[in-house]
Amino acid sequence: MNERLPEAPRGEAEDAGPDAGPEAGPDTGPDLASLPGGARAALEAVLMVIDEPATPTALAAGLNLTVDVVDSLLAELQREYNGYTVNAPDAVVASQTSSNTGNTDGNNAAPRGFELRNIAGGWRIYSRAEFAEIVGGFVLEGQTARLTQAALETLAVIAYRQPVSRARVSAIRGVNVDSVVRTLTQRGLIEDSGTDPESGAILYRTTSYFLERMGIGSTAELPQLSPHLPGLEGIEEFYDAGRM
Amino acid sequence: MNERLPEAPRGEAEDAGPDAGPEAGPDTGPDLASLPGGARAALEAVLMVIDEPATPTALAAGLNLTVDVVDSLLAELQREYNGYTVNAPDAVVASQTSSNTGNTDGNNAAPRGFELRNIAGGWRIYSRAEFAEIVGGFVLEGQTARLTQAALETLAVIAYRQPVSRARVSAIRGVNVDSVVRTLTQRGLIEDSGTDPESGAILYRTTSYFLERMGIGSTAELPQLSPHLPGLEGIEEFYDAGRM
Amino acid sequence: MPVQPADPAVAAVPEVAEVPATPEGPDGPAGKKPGFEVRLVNFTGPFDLLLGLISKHQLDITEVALSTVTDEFIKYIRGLQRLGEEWALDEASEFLVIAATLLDLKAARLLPAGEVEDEEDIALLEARDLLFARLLQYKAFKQVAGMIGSTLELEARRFPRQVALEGHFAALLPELLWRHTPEQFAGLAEAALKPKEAAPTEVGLAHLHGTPVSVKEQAELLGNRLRLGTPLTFRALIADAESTLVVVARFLALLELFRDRAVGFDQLLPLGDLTVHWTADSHGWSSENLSEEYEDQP
Repeated sequence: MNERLPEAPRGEAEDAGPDAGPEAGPDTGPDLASLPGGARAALEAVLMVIDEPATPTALAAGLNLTVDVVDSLLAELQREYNGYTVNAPDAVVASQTSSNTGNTDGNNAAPRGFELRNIAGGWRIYSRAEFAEIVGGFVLEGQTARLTQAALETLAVIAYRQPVSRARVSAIRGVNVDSVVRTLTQRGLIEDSGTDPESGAILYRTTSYFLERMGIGSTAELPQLSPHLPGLEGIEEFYDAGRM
Repeated sequence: MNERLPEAPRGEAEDAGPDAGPEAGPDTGPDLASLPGGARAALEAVLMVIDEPATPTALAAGLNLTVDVVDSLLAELQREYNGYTVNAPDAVVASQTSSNTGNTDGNNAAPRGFELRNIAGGWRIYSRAEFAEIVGGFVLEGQTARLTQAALETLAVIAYRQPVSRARVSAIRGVNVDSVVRTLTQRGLIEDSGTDPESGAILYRTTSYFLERMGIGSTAELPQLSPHLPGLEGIEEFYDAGRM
Repeated sequence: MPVQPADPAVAAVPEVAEVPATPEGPDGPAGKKPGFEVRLVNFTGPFDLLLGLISKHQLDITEVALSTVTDEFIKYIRGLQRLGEEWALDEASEFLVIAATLLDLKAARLLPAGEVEDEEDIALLEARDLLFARLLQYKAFKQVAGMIGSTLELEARRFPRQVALEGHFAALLPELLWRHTPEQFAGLAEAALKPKEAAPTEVGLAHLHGTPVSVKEQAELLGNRLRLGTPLTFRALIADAESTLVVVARFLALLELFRDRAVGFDQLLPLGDLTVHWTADSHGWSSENLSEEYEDQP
């Protein structure tokens, strides 16, 4: 088993090179089996960073595996996170039915702090329900009931220029707004409204909760701004174009 | 290791914590030991919901543990995700030093698809670099354009000379850097850090987002400049004084 | 994880040699005009160009054979001039400063080698040392910029977990305090959308006291006086100046006018009186023509 490790992660990454991606062969994509941890780890890597639950079909397409293989890897991971050994004979079968209740035979490890859940046909990793209280306390720590000035200004720009990408809001405000946009989304004040057909960037718009808080019926009721303010036309979008 | 847990962590956490839970009841908190997976899993559960690097102090406060315990749990998880066994005798010691490079004994499992990294002063979970191509297909975020040579050079000067004015950066690069500085600010890599008391010029410094993107803990970890600068200490004051 | 300077792949920074260093490529297709022009813009500044030229000739920075490099540098600048409008003045000036220094140095080399005695020689030596010191410094930054670039790319291969808060946690967040009326909110938007003024680069003048004097205004005043046709001496033109600042402003204004070919100068004797006469037709010039550079300055 030791053979799988010697790959110093640094070196390997370099070999693959930053631009190995685009032209890395039309047909396949990376050979999963040659990567440390194989297909299972690749699937984990994806599950760990996706925000929206992903369907087995989408995962299979992205990983270049069959849906069947993905299904059984998902089941395997789910069991493993729940504290069952991977190689328990009944692994696959059991996981289909008793996902979370556990304590039948086959489990001999402590469960992880996260779990893999299948919600409405898609899979995503969540923090384990048992720790909800602790996690909730951590999340609340330092949270305020007030929006920061930066958040308010960002919200104002989005409200008046929606739908708009983060890059444009950044260009208007002159600072990076990624984390503020995340806060506003979390607060339910703005939401994803699809992607820009040209740049592929996510566009944001205000929500009905925002209207509620403002006490207005629609964004058309927002007070008019002075007509002299620049629109979005002149704003250079720095994510595209290699002009910097 | 578990023996370290029970000792009244509250007081300690409060000392250290940012503003450790004013509202977090007197000595309540769920009993970690009674939960499946214990403190280790609780820490994992918290790592699942953070959206920026979390410091051991903040984690300790949220989990009601001492910073020492959190530090060693983090090191343990890091090793484990990298494919070492948890119980290898040298687990804790080795992990302190050889975060990622390791290839000592004790490893007997495949690495996971994700890794736990200490960056910009905090800990956070990342997908493993080997799976970049696959994961990149699922994550739009972070697919930002590359920096141009001009932007990289400007960023380098600011990183090594911060806080620094645009005029000084211009002097070193020999060209006007205003628009490049604007772009770097919009991308969140540098920020305004006040004005020079003498000249009134705005000074710039790198952000913690820059550290995150570089995967380092602080600017002190940037490679030394001096090997590239043979015997030129003091030179920049010389010409700066002359030409600005 | 710290960047390892020793890492060979990281250390192998952008090869200067790779940078197309030939302004007029005798080598291959670069000889064609369009290719040539595209390649010109690959340098990010005069130092970059100079480094490119030096490494093209495989010279040590500290002992460069200046004449070859100088000639190519000048050629390059000519090429840039041909590029025309994209070539901004403040960029050009840095190139020109360096070209001038290089030319000086080349000229000094062409003279018979003598002892370094007079001040000019010493000044030249200093100029050379300074130029090379700056070049070395730039080279160092260019190298670490290469490292930063490759680290950023390497790091971009790792994606942080950064997921939206699960619904039941988001529900725990304290109810938002919202006290903004739609009007206040609109005010915020106005402020955020208003185009920002460029931040000052350098030199605050706030501590200097004195009434702001506008070069443009002074130019207009001078124009009105000279336009009548009678030549006036500089002395006469500044006779009513209430402060040195105004004198300076009028002098600058005259230079501007001269540049716009609105006035001409006569000076019969060295250090003698400077006579100014109007040369533009009387309606052909207005202070609006004045370049922007003085506009916002006090």
